Amino acid sequence: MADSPPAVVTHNPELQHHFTTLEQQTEAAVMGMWVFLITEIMFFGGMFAGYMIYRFMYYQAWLEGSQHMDFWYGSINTVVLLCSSLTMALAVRSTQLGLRRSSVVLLLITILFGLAFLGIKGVEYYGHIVDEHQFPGPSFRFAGAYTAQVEMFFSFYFAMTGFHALHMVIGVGLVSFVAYHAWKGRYHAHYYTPVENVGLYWHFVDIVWIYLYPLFYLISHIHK
Amino acid sequence: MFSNTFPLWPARASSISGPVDALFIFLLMLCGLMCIAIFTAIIVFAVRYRRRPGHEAIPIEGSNAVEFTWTLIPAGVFIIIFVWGAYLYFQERTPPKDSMDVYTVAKQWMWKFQHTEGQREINELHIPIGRDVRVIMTSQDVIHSFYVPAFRIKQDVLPGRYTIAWFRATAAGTYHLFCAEYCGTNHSGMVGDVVVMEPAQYQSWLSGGQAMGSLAQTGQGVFDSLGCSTCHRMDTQGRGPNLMGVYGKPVLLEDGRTVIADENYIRESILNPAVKVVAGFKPIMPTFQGIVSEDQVNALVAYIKSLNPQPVGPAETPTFKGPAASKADTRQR
Amino acid sequence: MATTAVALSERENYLNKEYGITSWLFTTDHKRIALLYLITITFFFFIGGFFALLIRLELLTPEGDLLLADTYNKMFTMHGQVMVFFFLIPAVPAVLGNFLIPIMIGAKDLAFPRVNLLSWYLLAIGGCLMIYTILSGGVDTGWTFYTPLSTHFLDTHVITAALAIFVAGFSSILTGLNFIVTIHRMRAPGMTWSRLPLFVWANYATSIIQVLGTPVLAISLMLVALERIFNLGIFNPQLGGDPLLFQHLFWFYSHPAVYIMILPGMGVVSEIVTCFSRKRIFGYKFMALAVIAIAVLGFLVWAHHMFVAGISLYAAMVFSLLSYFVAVPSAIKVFNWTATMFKGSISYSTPMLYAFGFIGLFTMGGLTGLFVAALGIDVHVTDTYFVIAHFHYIMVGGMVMAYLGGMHFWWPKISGRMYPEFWGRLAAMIIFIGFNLTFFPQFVLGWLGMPRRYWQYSPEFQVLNVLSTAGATILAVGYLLPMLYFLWSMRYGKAAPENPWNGAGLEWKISSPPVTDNFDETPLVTWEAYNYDELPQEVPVGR
Amino acid sequence: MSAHIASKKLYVTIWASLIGLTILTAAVSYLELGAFNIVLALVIATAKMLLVALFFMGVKYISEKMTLVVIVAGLFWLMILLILSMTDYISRPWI
Repeated sequence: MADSPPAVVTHNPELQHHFTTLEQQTEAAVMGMWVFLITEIMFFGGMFAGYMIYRFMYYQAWLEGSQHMDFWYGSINTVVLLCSSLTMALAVRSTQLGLRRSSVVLLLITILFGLAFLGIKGVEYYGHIVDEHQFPGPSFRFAGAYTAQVEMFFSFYFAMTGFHALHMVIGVGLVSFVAYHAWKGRYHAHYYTPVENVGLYWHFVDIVWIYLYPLFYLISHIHK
Repeated sequence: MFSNTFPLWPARASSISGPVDALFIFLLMLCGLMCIAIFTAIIVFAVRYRRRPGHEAIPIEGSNAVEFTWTLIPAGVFIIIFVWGAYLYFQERTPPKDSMDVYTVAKQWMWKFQHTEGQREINELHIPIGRDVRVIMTSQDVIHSFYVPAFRIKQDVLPGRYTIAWFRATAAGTYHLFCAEYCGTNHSGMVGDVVVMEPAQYQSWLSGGQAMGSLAQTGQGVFDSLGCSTCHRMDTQGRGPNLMGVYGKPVLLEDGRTVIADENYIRESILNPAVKVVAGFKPIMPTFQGIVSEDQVNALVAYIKSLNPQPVGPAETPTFKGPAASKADTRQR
Repeated sequence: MATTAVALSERENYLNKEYGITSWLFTTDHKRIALLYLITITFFFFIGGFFALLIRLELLTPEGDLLLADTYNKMFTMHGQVMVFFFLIPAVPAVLGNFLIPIMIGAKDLAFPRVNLLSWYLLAIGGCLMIYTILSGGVDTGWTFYTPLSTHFLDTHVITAALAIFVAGFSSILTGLNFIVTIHRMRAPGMTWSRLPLFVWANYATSIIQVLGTPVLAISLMLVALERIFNLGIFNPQLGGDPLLFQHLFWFYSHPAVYIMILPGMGVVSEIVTCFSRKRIFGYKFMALAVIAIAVLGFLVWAHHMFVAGISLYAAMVFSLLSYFVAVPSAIKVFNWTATMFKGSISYSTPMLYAFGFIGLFTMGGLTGLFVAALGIDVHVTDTYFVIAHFHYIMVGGMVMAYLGGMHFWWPKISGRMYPEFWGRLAAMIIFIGFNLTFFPQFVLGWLGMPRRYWQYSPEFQVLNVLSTAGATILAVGYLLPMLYFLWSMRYGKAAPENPWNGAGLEWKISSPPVTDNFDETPLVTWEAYNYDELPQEVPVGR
Repeated sequence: MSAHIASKKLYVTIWASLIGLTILTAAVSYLELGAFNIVLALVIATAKMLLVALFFMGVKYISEKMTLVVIVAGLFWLMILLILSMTDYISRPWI
């Protein structure tokens, strides 16, 4: 902070030399994470803008495409992600309280949920690509009135859920990283910023899915 | 000023070029004055207050009154420029009703024009003085841009839809036609000429061409050969809507929206028929994307437009505004 | 001066603390990273400049005779990409900003030193990809990557070029993130927001744009790459895709990017003008507000690049009106710089000459912006050389002038050596003359209707093109000079004192070159910015 | 470190509400409401987003105003992108 006196020095091994206090360091790190998350908002925002514009232009085709989404895979995945968010939040809480064992266990459960999500997503992709030939490009097959526009719908589906899945993969990696360090006992009640920041990232990826779910799976009232 | 080797002002050959030049000259004077004022101030300050023995800077913090003055006055001037520019743009973007249509297909790297009378041209466009001309354009591949500097008009040509540029030529002559949007290797070779002719000469040019039918007749041929008429019956309602007189009219769609049946709508209904289905019909029409060429689409559009009881295109009503109108326009210069 | 020269050799500083290549490649010192950036962007500046020279030489004659059409197209494409993404965007923020922001706010380093190093590596990786693109045959999409040309009609290295810019974009994002957090969290006691130098304000505003805009560019380029690799159909007109969607996304970033390129330059000029006028800045609050206003309003105007592209008539009007709003704060800045000189004590040192040049050229660039924002006129001049001239007046006349001015102003601090004043002034004059000769004729060319990106052109445009090419060669000489004498001064230059200009900022209160931690002890700021009325009137060096 | 530590019970309650809202949004998607389907779905999604952001991400407990400004700025800029680009598409058929 600009106006805080520079004198307070807690000799903490985690305090980097260019910060005056650990509090300043923590606040900087958390703020940095939030700034990073708004760049992520804009990153997905570009695709949401495209989605919105084409949905406006080709409303019927979007309904048609949505009927070929698998409602149950999408819904189950939503629940899986929400559960993972809960365990992530609890893991951060345990770290804050200095409960090493429970924080490691909760982080591991979060990883499992994340992998479950990716697994289900993989099965769903397999169905779309191999069984139904719905991947855009020369192999795209679709019987219906809006072939071209439905191909666009699937382009958005694969681009948006694909980037989301990529973020999930990165998220699983990050959670594994902090889980390892939590197991090593690096975090305690006075230093848990990495866990907190990874948690923020994880919740953000969850929020993206919270929007993707209705936009792809629920826009038509006829569900498969 | 207009020398051929070192021109400083582009030729003025359309009804809009005078008004555009007026705003340009206004801006030139305004910005020229601003430049002179600021440069003079800088030079005067730099000399007058140069560092020298015995001269000291006088501290000044700033002044809110001054700041607000030079915030609000420019803002006001900017609004005036905006309104003036927007007024011109509105004219450039809204073609008059009774215009002569030229269908244009741009492709890498060539301009193909077709008059409603049937004449085809490549990289050359003949038009008469004093007529409002609408250039209805689409691209076969990438984005191009139809640019005639002497007319002060430019309009990008997009794949997948029509864009329209319009102008009324006021001076006979041959003018540059440029592609102004980068379109690949031979972008700078995608140039041509716009030949503006006196109405009488234009008439003789028209009749001198090949003796093929009008664009609408070509369209009718395509219409019949593709079997469109089995569903789109002209006498009674078939499985598809009756196209008699549909052009320019509002159409109620299946999803409740209403659209105007303009060139773009007709075009989309041929290539992507399911996107905007007319109320009361089923999306059973197959797409003709990849089956008809851009030229054929143009012909079909011209044909459907010719089905209007009140003629719209010049093919039906060759009424020229005559030399009187063109003189009035030239006076604007 | 003699005493400081001794001090230079005795005192340990950031340059002589460690030696060896690894001490540079693994450094987390913001000052060393700034120098890494300096080397990188100078390299790319000369590559981009080389392309520019080839373009100008080709345009010497109306016929396409020096290069093949495809080669020419690659030249202007890569000139744009290299100059925009690998020189202009990192120029002032990543070199001068990196070096100065922590010092100016009284911090030991940026908030995230390792992220800062990562940013440089990302730029370097992006740069390597760009070099690979160039060497393996280049790319000819135009720097704008317009679809469907870039997605379906070209056979060149579009994907690696897009990837290069994608990676460099993340470098830019991380730099912006680092600056925002640093300026919020690392200010020294007493360094309140109203005491921040305007250079810091300008970089703060720039960082906002970098952080909020760049991701949209990243995703649009990524979608172009995916469309090429996996046949995704997001921009494909065959499927009903709208070719304008890409343009919307692209300009959502790339218009604000223009402000990424000019705002830091404005910050530099504020520092120089005050110092060499020995005056406080006229209207500090308005200057600070203006940069923030530009950063915010800059996001609302992007579609003015698309007035003839087929967007809706009414949307065009909205965007035109908003474009005029963003011109207001730019005008305020010009007026305030001019007013700052009023009743000052002005010396004509090299940095001040560049600042004069900046104000003049930026004024012309800004005023021609009024032309292109006027809808009726834009229809005629957009996609012609008028637009080329307009944005080169802003980016080269504005930003490069400011960058060079800043390099001269802070070179004593960065290197601990003085540059030769005579050569400095000479180079500034040559650049000013060369620049105007290069780009002023292009305004006329554009108004006459010569479209941009033309490999061959109509013969009546030749005289003006020859003038422009002549100017470009002068400009090239002007740009080579500073590089030569900066290099010369590193060995032979006079040792720089702590405060050669009697400057007011915190950076002038520490040794030249600074020690690794910048300050021996955290400074306590008790004065307002630009308190030149409390400093000596003399500018000791560079008279 | 004076960070706020929420209770386990609160987290579980929030999670339960999120699951509830998911079931709700899935259920109402079976109704045929025309244009309101998407509106309702987005309203519910936004409610879920707020729950996650405010409690799981702890936005409710952020004491630092600047971080809040950062978050609001992010959403504001997203709206700029969405709304301003939409103005073009909505108004194209006018004239």
